[in-house]
Amino acid sequence: MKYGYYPGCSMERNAIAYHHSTMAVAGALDIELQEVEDWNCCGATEYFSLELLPAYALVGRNLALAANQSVNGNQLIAPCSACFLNLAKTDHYMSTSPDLADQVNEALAAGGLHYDPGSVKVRHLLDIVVNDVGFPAIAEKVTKPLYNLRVAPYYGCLIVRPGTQKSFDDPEYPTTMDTLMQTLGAEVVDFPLKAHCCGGHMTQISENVALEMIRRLLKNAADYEADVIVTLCPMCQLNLDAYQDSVNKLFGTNFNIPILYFTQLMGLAFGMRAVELGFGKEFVSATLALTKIGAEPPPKPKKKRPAKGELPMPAMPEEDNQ
Amino acid sequence: MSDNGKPKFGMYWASSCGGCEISVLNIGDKLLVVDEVFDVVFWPCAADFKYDDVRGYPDGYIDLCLFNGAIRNSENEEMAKLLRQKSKVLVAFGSCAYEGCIPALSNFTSKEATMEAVYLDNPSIDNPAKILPQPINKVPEGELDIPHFYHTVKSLDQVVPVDYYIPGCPPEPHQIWAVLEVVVAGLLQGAELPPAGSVVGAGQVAVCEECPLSKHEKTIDRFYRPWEIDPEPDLCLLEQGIMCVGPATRSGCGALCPQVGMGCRGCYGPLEGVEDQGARMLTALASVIGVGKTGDTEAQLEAKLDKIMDTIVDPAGTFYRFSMAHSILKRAKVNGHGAKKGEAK
Amino acid sequence: MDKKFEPLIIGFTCNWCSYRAADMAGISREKYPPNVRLIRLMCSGRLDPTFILKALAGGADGVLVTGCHPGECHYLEQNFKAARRFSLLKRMLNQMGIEPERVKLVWASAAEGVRLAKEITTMVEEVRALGPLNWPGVVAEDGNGYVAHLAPEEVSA
Amino acid sequence: MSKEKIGVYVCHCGTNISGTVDVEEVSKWAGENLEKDGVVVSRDYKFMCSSLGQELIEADIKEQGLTRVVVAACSPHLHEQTFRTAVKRADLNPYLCEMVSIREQVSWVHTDKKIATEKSKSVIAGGVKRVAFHEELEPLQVPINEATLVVGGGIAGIQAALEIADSGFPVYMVEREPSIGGHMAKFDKTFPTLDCAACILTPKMVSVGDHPHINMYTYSEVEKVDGYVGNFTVTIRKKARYVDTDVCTGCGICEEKCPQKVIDDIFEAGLGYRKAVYRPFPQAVPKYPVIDTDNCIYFQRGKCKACQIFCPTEPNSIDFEQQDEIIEITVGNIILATGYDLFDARRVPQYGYGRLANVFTSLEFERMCNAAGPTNGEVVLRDGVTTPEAVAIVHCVGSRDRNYNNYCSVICCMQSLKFAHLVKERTGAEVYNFYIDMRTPFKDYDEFYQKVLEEGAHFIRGRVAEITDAARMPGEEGKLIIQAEDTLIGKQRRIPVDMVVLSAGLESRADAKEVAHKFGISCSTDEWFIEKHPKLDPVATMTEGVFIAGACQGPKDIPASVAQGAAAAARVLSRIQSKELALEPVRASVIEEKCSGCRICNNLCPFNAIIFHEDRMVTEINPALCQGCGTCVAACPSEAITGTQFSNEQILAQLEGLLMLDVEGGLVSMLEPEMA
Repeated sequence: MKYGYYPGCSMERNAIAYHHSTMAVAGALDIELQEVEDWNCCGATEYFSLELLPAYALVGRNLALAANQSVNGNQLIAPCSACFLNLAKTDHYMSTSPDLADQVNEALAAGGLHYDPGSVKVRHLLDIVVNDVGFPAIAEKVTKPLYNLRVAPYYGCLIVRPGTQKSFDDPEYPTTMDTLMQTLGAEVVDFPLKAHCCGGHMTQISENVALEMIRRLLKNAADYEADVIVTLCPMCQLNLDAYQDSVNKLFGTNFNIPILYFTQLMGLAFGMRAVELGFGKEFVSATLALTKIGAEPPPKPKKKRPAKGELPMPAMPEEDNQ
Repeated sequence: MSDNGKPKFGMYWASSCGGCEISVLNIGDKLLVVDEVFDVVFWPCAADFKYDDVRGYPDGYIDLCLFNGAIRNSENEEMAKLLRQKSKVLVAFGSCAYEGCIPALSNFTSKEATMEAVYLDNPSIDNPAKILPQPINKVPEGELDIPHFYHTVKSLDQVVPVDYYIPGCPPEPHQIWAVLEVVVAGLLQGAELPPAGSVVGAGQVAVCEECPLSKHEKTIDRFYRPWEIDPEPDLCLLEQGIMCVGPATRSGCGALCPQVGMGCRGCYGPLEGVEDQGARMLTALASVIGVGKTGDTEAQLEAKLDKIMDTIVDPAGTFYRFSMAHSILKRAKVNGHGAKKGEAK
Repeated sequence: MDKKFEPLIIGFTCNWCSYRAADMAGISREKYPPNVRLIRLMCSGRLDPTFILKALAGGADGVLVTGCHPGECHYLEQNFKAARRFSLLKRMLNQMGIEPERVKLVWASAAEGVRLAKEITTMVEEVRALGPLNWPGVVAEDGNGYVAHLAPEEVSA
Repeated sequence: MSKEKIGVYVCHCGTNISGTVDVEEVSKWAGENLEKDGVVVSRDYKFMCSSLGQELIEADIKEQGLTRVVVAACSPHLHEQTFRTAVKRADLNPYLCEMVSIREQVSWVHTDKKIATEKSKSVIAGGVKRVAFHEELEPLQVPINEATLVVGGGIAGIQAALEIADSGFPVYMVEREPSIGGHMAKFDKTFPTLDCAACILTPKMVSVGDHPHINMYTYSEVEKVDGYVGNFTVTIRKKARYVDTDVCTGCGICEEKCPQKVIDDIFEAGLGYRKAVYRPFPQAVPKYPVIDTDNCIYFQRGKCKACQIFCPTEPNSIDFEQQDEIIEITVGNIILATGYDLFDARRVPQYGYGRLANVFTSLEFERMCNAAGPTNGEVVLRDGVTTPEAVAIVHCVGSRDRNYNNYCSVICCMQSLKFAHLVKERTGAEVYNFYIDMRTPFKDYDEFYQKVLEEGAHFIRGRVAEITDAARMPGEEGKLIIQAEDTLIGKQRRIPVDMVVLSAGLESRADAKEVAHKFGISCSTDEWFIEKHPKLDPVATMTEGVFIAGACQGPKDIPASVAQGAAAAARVLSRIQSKELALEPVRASVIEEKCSGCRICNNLCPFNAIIFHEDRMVTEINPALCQGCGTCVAACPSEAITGTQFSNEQILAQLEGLLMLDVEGGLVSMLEPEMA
C-alpha cells in the first residue's frame, strides 16, 4: 500500500520518536509513505484564529502539492492530528464554499499552483492502520505481545472531530485505538477522557489553565491504574509528557505516567528494538512501565458471582458475541 | 414485351447484401416451376433488364414483385416508387425491405460518419486526398448525377405502400415457396389472397414455440458472449445467460440458430401486433435479471444493476439488429459530425 | 428564439405511492412547473419501455418514471423489475443519443409530495437547459441527399 | 372518428379549480376539438360531486345515450367511486367512466391560469382518448372468512382481539413470548394517573386467556402467509415448551426446584433472574412454564431433570421430547400489533450504559420500581442496597438525534416525569431531568408535569454531552458526573449524581422489515409499518385485509395503542359483517394463441398467480391470486398478456391525448404517421 505522506513540523523535532516508530511500523506493514515534496507548515491551530484566508491558502498549498504528486488515488496521510484536521477541513471548506476555493486558488496561482477541492483524500495514520491494514493483519505481525501492560488510549480532541469529513471512528467515544492495543496484547483501561482536550497551545497562553486540563487527563489515567498513556498526536504527547512535572509541582501530585505513541507500542509488539522506535526521547521515562510487560497473558478476571441482591450488569456488545 | 398470359414476376435488389436473392435460388428445382408459372419481366440479379424496360411497362403490369433491400439512397427510393407503380402485388421481401435490417444499423450514426468510416477512417482504405463520392460530378461529357446517399435508412413501407411482408434474413426457402404457392393460387385459380399488409411466410407466435430447448422459470445473473461459454445442449440459451431474442421474434424459421447454440438474432422481426421488437425484448429480458430484492438500498441496487448490465454488450444493436428502421425511434439522435454508434451524446 | 423554451414531460406514476405523492403535493399546495403531465399505472412494474419510446417519439421532451422506494412496493417487489428495465433502457437510450437528463427515475413514497414537486422542478429545468428533443425532426430526412465535400483540413478526427 | 358517444364533465370545485383554470374555456374546447374522438357533450359545473352534478351526468347518459363518461375534477382517489356509482345509476357500466385530476395535479400546484388551462385540456384529451378503450367490467367479489388473526399479544393486540371476540367472531392470537401482556406487563405505574399497570392489564389478559372465541398461540411465530384478503392461509410455528399444557396446572414447583438461574433479558430487562424453566411473571397468561433449552442443564449436559422429578401432576407435565408444532389456519383478516423494541442505550457510548454500573435504562428502572421486580420496588444502585441521593433522568436517548433516530419517541417525556415522581416518592432523592423540549400534549399530561415540578424535581434544558465517573472537582469523587449545556442559562454544567436513568427511545422491531414482507405490507424508512393514509386511514395498510395497531405503526403510549387496537377491530368487524368484499377488477390474463411458452413471466409474480401448463406449453394467470400490478403485462415479449383497466391501448391512447397540446397549448408535431 502506497500513500502520500505529510509529516508536519513536529515529526522532525519533538515528535521524532513518532517519526522513527512510524517509519519502522510502516515498513513492517508494507505501507509505503511518499513524502509530499516541498510541503510547508499546516498553520497549526493559531493561524486559523488569526487570519482565516491566508491560513487556508497555506494549507491549500500543501493540498495542491499533494494533488500534483498524486499517489494511490491521492490518499494523503498525516500522522499529526492538527495537520490532519487542518488539511481535512481546508479541503472540506473549499469544496463546500466555491468562493473560498476561488480565493485560495487565486492565492495559489501566484505560486503557479491550483487545487480542486475533494481531489485529495486526507487520512490520519491511525485510520490507515486500523482500516486499511486491519486488525487481523496486525495480529499476525505481533511477536512480543504487550501482556500485562495497562494502556490508557488517548485520542485527543482533533482526529474524530465530526463535520469536516466522515469520521473513521465514533466522534463522541472513539474505540479503534482501544481495539488496536488489545490486538497488541495490552490491557486497555477505561479512559473516559479519551477524547478530551490536552490544552493545545494553551501552555503558551495561560499555563495554569493548560496544566489543569493536563492534570485531569493524568488523574483519570492514574485513577484507572494505567501504566502508560498512548497517543496519536505530537501535541497531546508533548503536553502530557513535558508538562507532567509542572503539573506535579503546581498541584502537589506525583504522576509518573509515560506518554507513548501508538506506533511505538506497535513496534515493540512486532519485536522491534526500543531504540529504533525512538524510546528514550520521552521526558517521563517509559523504561519502568515497559518492564511490566510479561510473557504470559494476565489471567482472565472470571465473572465474580454477584453478591446477594446485587443487580446484574448489562452485557456489552463484545461480550454478547462471545 | 412478350405476352404469354403468364403472370409477370419481378424481383429487385435495393440496399441489401444479396442473401435474399440467393435464398430464392435455394428453393432449388422448384425454381423451374417458378419459371414455368411466371413470366420473369424484371430481375436484374438473374437476367438482363434495364430500368427503362420497367419504365416502359404499363402500370400494374408486374403481377408479383419481390422487393428486397432497404431504402438507403435516392436510387432505392426511385425504384421503390417505380415498382410500386408497375406492380399489382408488391412484397417487401426479407428483413431489409421489411424493417431496415443490417443497413438500418447505420441509423445509429450520421451519414457523414458512415462516409468517413467507409472512405476515410478505415485501415483498408488509402484515400489521402480524402475524396468522397459526390452525387454531382462534372466530367468532360457533362454532369454526372449518381444516387444521393440518405441520412436515415428506411424500410420499403416507409416510402411506398406495401401489400405483403416476408420476414427473414434471409427468408427461409420453404417459407418463400409457401408464399409463392399462395400467390400463384391466387393469381391463377383466383383463390383468396391474404389481406393486404399482412406478414406472410412466417408463424404467428414467438420462436420459442418452435424451439426444442427446454425452458424453465428464468433468472439471469450475468450474460455471456457466445465465445465465453459452452452452452448446455437442450437448455434454453437465455437461461444460460446467452443473448437470445427468440422470445420477441416471430417464428417461421424453425428456430435454427438456438438449436446450434447460437441465440436467436431476431431476423423474423416483431410478433403480430407488436410495434417495437427491441422494446419488447428489452423489457422481457430486464424483467428476469436476477437483481433487486427487499433490503437492497437504492445505491446497492444501482451498483448491482450496473454490474450485470455491463455484461449486455451494445443493447440497442442487439435488440434492434434487424428492426431499427421500423422501430418507434427509427434512428439515433446524432449531434454533430462523425458521431459513432453507441457514443454517449 | 428569445421566448423561454417550455419542455413537455410525461410522468408515469404508481397508483400507490407517486400518484398519491402528486395528490399530496396538491393538497399541500406545493407549486411546481406545469410542464409535466402524469399517467397513472397500478405499479411502476406495469411500465412498458414502449410507453417511454412512444412518448419521446410522440413529441415529449422528457419522461419521468416514478415508483415506490425499493422495498416499499405495494406489490412487494415489482418496482425492482421497473428498476431493471429502466437501467437497461437508459443504456439503450444513451446509444440512441438521448441525453440522460431526459429520462429520469425517481422513487417517491405516498408521503413525499414535496420531494416529488422538487424533483419535477429540477427535471424541468434540466430538460429546459437541453432544449427541445423534437424527435420528428431527428427522424426527418435532412433534405440534401449528399455529403458536402470534406476538404482535407476540415476532417475531424 | 370514434364510434363512442362520450360526455365530458369539468368541475369548478367552487373556486378550487376555477380559480386557476378557465373551466368554461376547457369544456368548450373539449366539445369542439375532441369531437372526432367521440365527445358529444361537454359541460362544466360548480360541484360535479354534488347530487345535482351527478344527476347532470345521469340525465345525459339517458337522454343522449352516452356510452362513455370523462369527469375532470379532483383526484380519482377521492371521487372515482362517486362518479362510477352515478354512471351505474344511469345503467351504464361504472367502469366506462374515467376520472382525470385537474385539481390536485393542476389547479392546486400551478399558478399561471393560461398554462393551467392548457394543461387541463391535454389531461382531458388524455382521458377522452383513454376512455374509448375502457371495457365493461364487474367488481370481483371475494367472500370474507369470519376468523381473524391478531399478531402480538401486547395491549393493542389484546384490545383488538377482545373487541372482535366479544362480538362473537373467532380470533387467533399469536404471541412470540411465552405469555401475552407485552411491554405493559413489565411496567409498574402508568402515566399520568399512576394506576398500577398490572392491575388494569391482568384482567384483560385473563379474559383473553379464557375467551371462548379466542384461540391463543403463545411462544409461537407466524412462518408464512399465503392467499389474499378474505382468505389468508397462515402457517404458525408453535415452539416446543417441553411442558404438556394439557396436564400442567401451572403450580410453579418446577420453577422453584430448577437449579439453573438465568439473567432474564426479556421480561426483567436484564435486571433480574429467572430459572431455566420459567413463567415470565406470576400473572402470566397462559400460566404454563417453558423450558429455555439454551440454559437448561438437562438439554445442555444431559442430566438433572429436576423439574420432571418434582412435577406433581399425573401424568408428568414435563416432556423433554416435545417438538415444534406447525399449525395452519385460515383467516379473513389480519391485525398486526407487533409493538416496538427499546433503543439499545449502549449505542451511545458517551452515556456509559454497560460501562458505568449505575447507569440504567428506562426499562430496567420500570422493573426496579415494580413491586414484583428484582428489587421489590426499591430504587437502589446496582449494588442492590444503596439508595441514591441524586438521580439524573436523561430524555431523548436515541430519539430526536441525527446520529440515531430523528423522530420523537412520544412516550419518553411522560415516562421520565413518571420516573421523577417515583424517585422522589421512594427515595426523596434530588432529581435532575435533562430534556430537549417537554412534550406533554394529551389529557391530564401537562397537569402531571406541573405536579412533578411542584414536587421539586429539577429540569435542565439541554442535551447531555457525556456521563462520566472521571471526577474533576471536589464533590465529584465516586459520583457519576453529567456534563450538559443548560441552554436556558447558556452555561455548561456538571452535575454529580449517584444514578442515571436513560429514557431510551422506541424503535421498530429488529425484524420489522422481515415481518412486513411476510404480510405484504411496507415499512417507512424508520421501519415502522406504513398505514394506508396518515390521517384518514391510520389502521389499514395498502394491502387489503391487513391492519396495524399499536406501536408497530409508530411510537405510541398505552391509550393511543388501545384506541388503535379497537379501531382496527372495528374495521375488521365491518368486513366480517358485510361477508363479501368487492375488489377493483384490475387483473391480467393471457391470450393463449399468442403465448409461445417462453416462460419469461413465470417467476415475476410475487403472488404466484402465474401458472405454466407443461402439457400445452402455455402460461395462465389465476385471477383469484392476481393483484393487478401489471408487471407481467409489461414483461411479455409477445404482448400475449393483457391487463384490465390498464391495457396498452388505454395507456397509449391517454399518452396520445396528453401529447396533443404543448405547454402553451400549441399543437405538438406528432411523429408523421407511417405510410402503407
